[in-house]
Amino acid sequence: MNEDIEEKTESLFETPSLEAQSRMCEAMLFASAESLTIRDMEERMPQGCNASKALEHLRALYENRGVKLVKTGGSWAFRTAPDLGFLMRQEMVERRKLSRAAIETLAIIAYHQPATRAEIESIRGVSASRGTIDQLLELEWVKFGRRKTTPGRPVTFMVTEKFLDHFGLESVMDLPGLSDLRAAGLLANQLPPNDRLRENDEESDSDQPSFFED
Amino acid sequence: MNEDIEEKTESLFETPSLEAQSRMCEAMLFASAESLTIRDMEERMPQGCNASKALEHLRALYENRGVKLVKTGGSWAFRTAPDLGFLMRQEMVERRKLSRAAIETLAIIAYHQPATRAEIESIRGVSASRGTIDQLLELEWVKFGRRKTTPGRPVTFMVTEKFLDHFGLESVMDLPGLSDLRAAGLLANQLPPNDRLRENDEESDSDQPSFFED
Amino acid sequence: MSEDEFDSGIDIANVSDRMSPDTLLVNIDGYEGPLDLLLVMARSQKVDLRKISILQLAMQYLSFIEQASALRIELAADYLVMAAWLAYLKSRLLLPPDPAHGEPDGEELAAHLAFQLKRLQAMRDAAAKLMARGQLGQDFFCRGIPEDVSRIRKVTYGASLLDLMQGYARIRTRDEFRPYVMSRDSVFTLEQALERMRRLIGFAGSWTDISSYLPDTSSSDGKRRRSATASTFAAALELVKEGNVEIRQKEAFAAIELRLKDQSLE
Repeated sequence: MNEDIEEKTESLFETPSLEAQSRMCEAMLFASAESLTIRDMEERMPQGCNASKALEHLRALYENRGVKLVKTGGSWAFRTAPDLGFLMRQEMVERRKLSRAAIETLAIIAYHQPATRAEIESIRGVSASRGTIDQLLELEWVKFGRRKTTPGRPVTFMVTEKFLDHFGLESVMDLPGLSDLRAAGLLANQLPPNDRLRENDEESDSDQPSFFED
Repeated sequence: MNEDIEEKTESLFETPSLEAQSRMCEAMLFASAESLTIRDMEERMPQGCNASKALEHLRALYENRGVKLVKTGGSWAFRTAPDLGFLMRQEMVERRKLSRAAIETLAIIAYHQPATRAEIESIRGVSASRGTIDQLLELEWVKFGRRKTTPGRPVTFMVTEKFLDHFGLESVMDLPGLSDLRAAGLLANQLPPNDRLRENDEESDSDQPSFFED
Repeated sequence: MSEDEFDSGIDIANVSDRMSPDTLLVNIDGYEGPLDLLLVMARSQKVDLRKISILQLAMQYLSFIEQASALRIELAADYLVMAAWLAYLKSRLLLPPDPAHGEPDGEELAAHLAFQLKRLQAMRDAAAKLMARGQLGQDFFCRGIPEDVSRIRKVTYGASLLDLMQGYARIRTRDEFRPYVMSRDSVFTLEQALERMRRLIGFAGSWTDISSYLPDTSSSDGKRRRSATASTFAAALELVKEGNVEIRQKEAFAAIELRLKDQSLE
């Protein structure tokens, strides 16, 4: 039985060309609203196909088209070109409005991930209401990460591929302003070393340490 | 993002190029939940656009791609290329072992064919469930043989070519004998030293001249 | 998510409204905790945010708390905790540091608060930037007519020749135990032999070959004959033991003979 199936598969598709493979990826991605992983695609393609190569080929083909091949996290999808959003008013999805708390929490998780509830609370200076993180989990923008190895082994939160897909990010590294925030020491959980603050003091020629540089 | 939109807004005043128009059609057709008419598209496009021309351009672009631009009735839509339909079906082949009852029944039919249900039951010492033989018939590993001439004219079962194929046998005569099984360690040690089973087989076969009729 | 909606909480234009004591007190629920309140106050302090003084901020916060308590407005515990901490911070900042006490330097505490405020502001800015990005379903779109992948579950049954042979061997091995039960037919038991001999021995006045006591059928069936011979011999020994019969054999492999014991000799 086993042999039968393999035989059949082989005889139907004799090592498809890169062109043929990229057609297959194109068809699968076009047909799906969700993004697909390399594995998703290769499982459906004939044996011996290399979806990664086919996708690179395809990505070049869709450069400057009305539809773009985008990569988010480990998966791929076609999305309409961002400059053509104005044509799609009818397709716009009514979004549930997120509370300010939820948006801030989301940003904190994205920029600090993996982040514990305690870290989120310490940054926001307020205890997180139960509903805030739940709402983000429900949207599937946030998921549980690994537990911290610190005492109490608290759970952590991370953003999901769906989050990246939603905001058109290839990875969390592409979060706006990430490197500036990191350079400014604002993604650390600890107060940056004193000397940095002293420098700020000098600049602000005041007795008190300054903040809000901009 | 902002810049993109501004650029777009500016270009609204002059008719976009054919290239730009076909990008628009491409994006709309991709994102729309329904197929779109020329009119639907032109209503959403900047003034002076000619969707028909843009679509012809687009259709050529998608010639031989994994996705086809098709016109049905008066409206347009993208469809998976017909030859790639197989990608939209994911066959999940689940391999299961035959049940013990089915294997035993199959073995009895193979070694004793043509075998009646009563014979199978007497050898297994258990009454055969309807499903067991049905399953073997469905797998096309077993077929009906001729009826016995004994009272009641019971139907007999025989193995098929497909059975031989599956097990890599040229004929049932190639089935290993009991002494082979013992030599291979497949028979329990407590068997008597002489091949009594063989004797028994021959005895019981004596009234069935057409054993291994093929 | 519109930018307006997000910004409403920290819109500077709003701050003066929110800072008027009445609004502030009425809208206390509108603040996301003491840090948020401090941030709003900090932003209202000066146009040039660099000139913000933590000391001034602490005093401003404390006077707000005082006003609130004068109006008998119940404040959440964390606002009061912050007030207590800021009062402490204020004293640390106003009094010269006491090196004898191992207490933290007021400036360090202030720096930490400044860092917290700065970090919160940074996260708010980042959140605003994130929300200002193009979003799926708003600015770019996924496929409108997705085709479902139909999953076809196909079950194939498999068995190897080994399975088949093991199956057959299993049945035949099981069979092997049956003949022991069935072969009882060809067994002539000791009891049967005894009963037969007791009936026949009365006629044996002189020495008689033991084989003459075997049942008639035994000649046709080898197995039964063997069984009968053994049982008859054992039965004979039993009768000898009982003292009714004598047994003899002239030499090895010679005929075994029996005769009724002469009772008169005893």
